[in-house]
Amino acid sequence: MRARSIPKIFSFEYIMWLFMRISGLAMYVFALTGLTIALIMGARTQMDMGTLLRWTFFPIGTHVTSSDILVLEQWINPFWSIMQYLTIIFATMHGTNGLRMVIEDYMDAGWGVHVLRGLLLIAWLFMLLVAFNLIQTTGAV
Amino acid sequence: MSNQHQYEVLVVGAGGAGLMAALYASRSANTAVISKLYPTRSHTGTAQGGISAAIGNYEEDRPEWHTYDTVKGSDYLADQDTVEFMCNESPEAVYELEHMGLPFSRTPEGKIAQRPFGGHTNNETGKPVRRACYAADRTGHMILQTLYQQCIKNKVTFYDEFQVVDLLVVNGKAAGVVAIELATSEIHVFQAKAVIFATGGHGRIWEITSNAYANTGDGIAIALRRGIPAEDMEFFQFHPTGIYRLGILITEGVRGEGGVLINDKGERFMDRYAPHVKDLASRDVVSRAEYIEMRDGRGIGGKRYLYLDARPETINKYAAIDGRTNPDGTPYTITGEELLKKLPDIIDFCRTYLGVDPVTQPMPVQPTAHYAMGGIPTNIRTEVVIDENNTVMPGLYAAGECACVSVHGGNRLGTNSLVDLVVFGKHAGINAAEYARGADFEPLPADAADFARQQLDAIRHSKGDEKVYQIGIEMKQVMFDHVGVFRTEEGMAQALAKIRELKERFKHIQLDDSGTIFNTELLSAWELSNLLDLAEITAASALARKESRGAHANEDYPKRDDVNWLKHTLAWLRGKDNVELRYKPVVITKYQPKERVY
Amino acid sequence: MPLKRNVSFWEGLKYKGGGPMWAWILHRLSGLGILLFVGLHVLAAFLTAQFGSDAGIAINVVYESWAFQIIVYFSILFHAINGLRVIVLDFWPALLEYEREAIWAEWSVIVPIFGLATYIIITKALGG
Amino acid sequence: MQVTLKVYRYNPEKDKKPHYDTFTLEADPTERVLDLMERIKGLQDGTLTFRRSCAHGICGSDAMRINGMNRLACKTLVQDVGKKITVEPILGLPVIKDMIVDMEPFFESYRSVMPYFINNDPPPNGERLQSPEERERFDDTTKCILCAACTTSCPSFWANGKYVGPSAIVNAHRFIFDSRDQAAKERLEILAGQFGVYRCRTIFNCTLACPRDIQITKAIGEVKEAIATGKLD
Repeated sequence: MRARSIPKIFSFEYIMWLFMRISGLAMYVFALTGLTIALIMGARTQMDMGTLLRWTFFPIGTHVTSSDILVLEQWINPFWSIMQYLTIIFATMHGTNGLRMVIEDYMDAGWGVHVLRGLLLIAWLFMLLVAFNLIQTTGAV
Repeated sequence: MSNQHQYEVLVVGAGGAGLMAALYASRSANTAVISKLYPTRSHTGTAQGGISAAIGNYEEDRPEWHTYDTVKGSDYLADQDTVEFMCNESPEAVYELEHMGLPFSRTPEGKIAQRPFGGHTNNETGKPVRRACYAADRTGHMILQTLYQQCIKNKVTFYDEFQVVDLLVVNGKAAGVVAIELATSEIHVFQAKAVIFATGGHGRIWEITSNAYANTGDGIAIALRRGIPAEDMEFFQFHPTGIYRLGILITEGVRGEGGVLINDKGERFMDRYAPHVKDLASRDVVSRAEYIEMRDGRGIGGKRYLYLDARPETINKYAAIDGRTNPDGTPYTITGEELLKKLPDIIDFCRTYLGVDPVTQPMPVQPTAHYAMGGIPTNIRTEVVIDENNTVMPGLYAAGECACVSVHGGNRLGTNSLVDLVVFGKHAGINAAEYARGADFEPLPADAADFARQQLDAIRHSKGDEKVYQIGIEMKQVMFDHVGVFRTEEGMAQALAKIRELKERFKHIQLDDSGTIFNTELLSAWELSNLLDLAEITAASALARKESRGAHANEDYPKRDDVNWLKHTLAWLRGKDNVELRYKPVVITKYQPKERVY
Repeated sequence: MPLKRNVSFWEGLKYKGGGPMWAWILHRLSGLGILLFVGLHVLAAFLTAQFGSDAGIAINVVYESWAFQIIVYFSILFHAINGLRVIVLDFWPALLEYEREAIWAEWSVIVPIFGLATYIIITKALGG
Repeated sequence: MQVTLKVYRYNPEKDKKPHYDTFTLEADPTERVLDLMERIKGLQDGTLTFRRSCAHGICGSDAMRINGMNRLACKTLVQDVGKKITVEPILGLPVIKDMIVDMEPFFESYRSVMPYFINNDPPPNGERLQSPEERERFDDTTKCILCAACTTSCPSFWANGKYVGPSAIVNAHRFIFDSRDQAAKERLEILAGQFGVYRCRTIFNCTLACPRDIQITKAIGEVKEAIATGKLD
C-alpha cells in the first residue's frame, strides 16, 4: 500500500478544536497537581469539599486563608504564581471558547460571527485583567 | 411561461440506464433528466450480485461465451446481433464504470473481483465461470451512486419528483413529454428533439415481487397509449430466491458462492433438474424446479417455500461433492466470516425481516416476480420501433428494463440487466445526442398537455365506491396465481377477464385526497392504470403464445415450438378490451436453436 | 407553504438519541454552569477587593451552601470526565466504534467518585 | 394483534398547524411499519402522504421518526417498536406535507463536498488497480443511501442547517480514503471550514440512526484525523 498524504490544514475551526482538547488536558494537569499538593499541605485533615475545590483549581491567597489553616508562607513562591496565571489563562480561554461554540452553533456565517468573536475576546480580556488583579492584590505572592 | 421547458435531449427516468444516457448525452447536447423519484431512490440500487463482463480476472473468459450463454439463457428468443453487441461492449463499460470511481471488490492483485452466476459457463468445459464483476452484494447500489455522482460532477440538469405522464408525438416524431410536478401538481411541458425512456420495469403487477413500489411500468404504458406496441410482454422473470412472503431478493450470488436449495426432505433437488450446473442453472429453470417441488408436497412443512442454505458447512459439503476448486486448484471452502464480507446486505435483510441468521440457519425462499424481459421495442441503436417491420419513430429512444432491444429474449441471465442498462443506456445517450444535433424542434400544439390532463382529471373527478388499493390487490393476486411461473390456458383466460373487469371497476374509483401538494394518492391511482394496461397486455400476449419458452411455461403446451413460435410478440392497446397482437422474427446469427440443458 | 425547519429545544430533547446525546447535553449545561459560576465569583471577589462591595460576601453565602457545592462538584466532575472521554475518542477515532461502552465506562467512574463526595459533603453539612 | 398508529399530520392546504391523527388496525408482529402506513393510506385515509419505493432499506425514501427516533419505515418491524407507534417526519428540514420534507437542503450539502470521483490521470486500458485492503479502507462509507436519517438526527444540524451534516461527511469520506482519488485535499479544506466536521460534537445520534449501520461518528473522526495529520491511509 503506497502511503497517501496531503499537507496539514490549519483552519480556525481546527485550531480551536485542538485547543479545546489540549486545554482540557492541561486543566487535568493543573487540577491534579494542585489537588495533590493541597492534600499534602493539610487538606486531608480539612476535608471540606468547597475548600478542596478552591485549592485544587485556584490556589490564591484568599482561597487558602478561607480554609482555617495558616500555612500562607508555603504558598508564596513563583511556582504557585505561575500555576495561577496558567490556570486562569487556560480556564478562561477554554470557557470563553466553549461559550463561543455554543452560540455559534446557532449562527450563520457573516458579520454577526465576527461581532460575537470580538465581544467574547473583550469579555475574555476583561476577565483576565480582573483575575490578574485578584492574584496581584490578594495572592500574597 | 415557467412551465414550458426546452432541452435537446430529455431522459425520462433516473435509474442506471437513465443516468448513463444522461451522462453521455450531456457531453454534447443540452440535456435534462426527469424522474419521479430522487435519482438515488431508483430500483437499480437494489441490484445485488454483479455485472457481467468477460474480462477473465481469474480464469479464461471470452465475450463469445458470454454471448452464447445469454442466447441460450434467453431460450433462443433474444436477437443475437444485439446480444453480441452487448457482450462485446460490456468489458469496456465495466472498465468505464471503474474509471468513474465505482468501488468494485478486488482480487488479491487489485483487479476487479468476479464471481460465478447462474448460466455463466466456460463454453469449452461447460463449467461455471467467474464473470460477474461485483462490489460485495450491492453492485447496483454502487452503480447507481457512481452514476449519480458523475452526473453531479458534470452538472446534469435534474427535475426530481416530476412524474412524466405523456409523450408528445408531432409529425410522427417524438417532440417532448408532459410531466406533473409532485410538489405542486402543476403540469409542465418539456419540448425536446430527442426523448429517451428509461423508466424501468413493472413488477408491481404481481403479488410477490422484488420490485419497488415505483416499478409501475409508466414508460411502457405511456408509449402504449401513444400507439407504440410492447414487445414480448409475456416473458417476465420470476427469480427463484425471494424472501418468503416479502419477495425481497436474495441474490443469485448466494448460490454463486456455493449456497444450495434444499427441499423438505433435506435434499438438494437442483441436481435432478440441472445435472451439470445444478443450483446455478438459469432463473426460469430454477423457479420452475421450485414450483414442481412445492406442488409435489416437498415445500418446507408442505408450505410454499424452500430453503436456501448458505451455511458454511453446507456450502463446503456440496462444494466438495461437486469438486469445486479455487482458481489456484485447491478445494473451495468458505468460512462464516468470508460469507459476511461477501454478502453483508443479504445477511442484514434476513436478520431484519426474518430474524434468521444465514450463517447458522437456512433462508426460507420462494419465486418472486423480478424482471421484465419485454418492453418498448427498440433496435440495436436503442431507437424505438413501432411495428413488425422495425420502422423507427424518429427522436424516441428507450433503454434499460422498460426497453426490449431483446438481449434477454425469453429469460434474462443473472447480471445481464446491469450490463443491459449500462451498455444500452450509454448508447441511447450517444445516439440521441447525435440525432439531436441534426434535428429541429418540432412545434408543439397549443393543447400539448391536454391528453395528460384528461387522464389525471378523469381520476381526480371519478366518483364511486371502488378503492385503488383493493383493485391493486386483486390484480396482483390474479396475475401471480394465473400468469406466474406456471400458466394454463384456462388460468390466463381467467386472469385476462379479471383484469378487464378491474379496468371497468377502475372507472368508479374514489380518491380521498383532492389536494395539489404531493397528492401521492392521485399518482398511485394513475400508476395503477398503467399496471392494469400492462397486466392486460401481459395476459393477452401470454394466452396467445402456445408453447413454453424461457419464463413462459404454458402447461398446456409444455414444449418449445421453434417452428411456429420462434418470434417476438408485439402487442398494441387498441381501445377498450382490444389487444392487437402481431409478430416479428427473431434475429439469429451464429447460434441455431437447440435443446437447452443445464 | 412548508413549515419552517426550526427544531425547538423541547422537540430536540424528545429525540431518542440515548446516552451519548444526554452526555453531550450535560456537557454543555455543566460547561455553561461552570463558566457562569466562575465568572460571577471572580467578578464578586474583584468588586469586594477593589470597592469593598458586599456582592462578594452575598455570593459566597450561596457558594458555601452544601446543595450548591453538590451541583458545582457534579458539574466539574462530569465536565472533566466526559471531556476526557471526548478527547480520547477524538484522538483515536478507531475507538469510536465503542462509543456506547465508553459512556458506560464514563458513568462507572463518575458515580463512585461523585457518590463519595456527596456523602462527605452531606455528612459534613449535617454534622457541622 | 391490534396496533395504534399515531401519525403527525400537516397539510398546508388545510391546516395552519400540524396535528396528530390516530389510526387503529390489525397487524402482524413481523410486518413493517411501512406496510401499516400503506394499508392506512389504501383503506382508511388516502390523504396520508409519505415517500417510499423499494421497501427493503436500499432506496432511502422513507426515513422518518418512529417512536422518537429516526429509522426507515421499511426496516422497522412492528415487533421492534410495540403496539403503540408514533410516526413523525424527520427533524430539521421543512415539512411540506405529513412525512414529506423538503430534501433539497440535504442534497445541497451533499453536493457541496464534491461527492464524486476525481482522478485526472488518463485511465489505463483496464481497471485502476486497488488492493483489497485499500478497497476495505472506505467500504463502510460506500453503503450510504442518502436517506438523511443521520443528518436529521444531529443536534448540530438542528441548530444550524448550514452544517453539512453527517451524511455529506460520510460521502466525502468515501472519496477521501479511496486510494484512486486525487481530490482529498480540496474536500478536507471544505470540511475543515466553519460548517464542516468541527460542528460534530460526537453526539453519536447519527450512528444510532443509520439504517445501514455505518460507523458515521467514526468516519467523521477519521476525517478530523486526516485534517490534523495529513495522512490518508
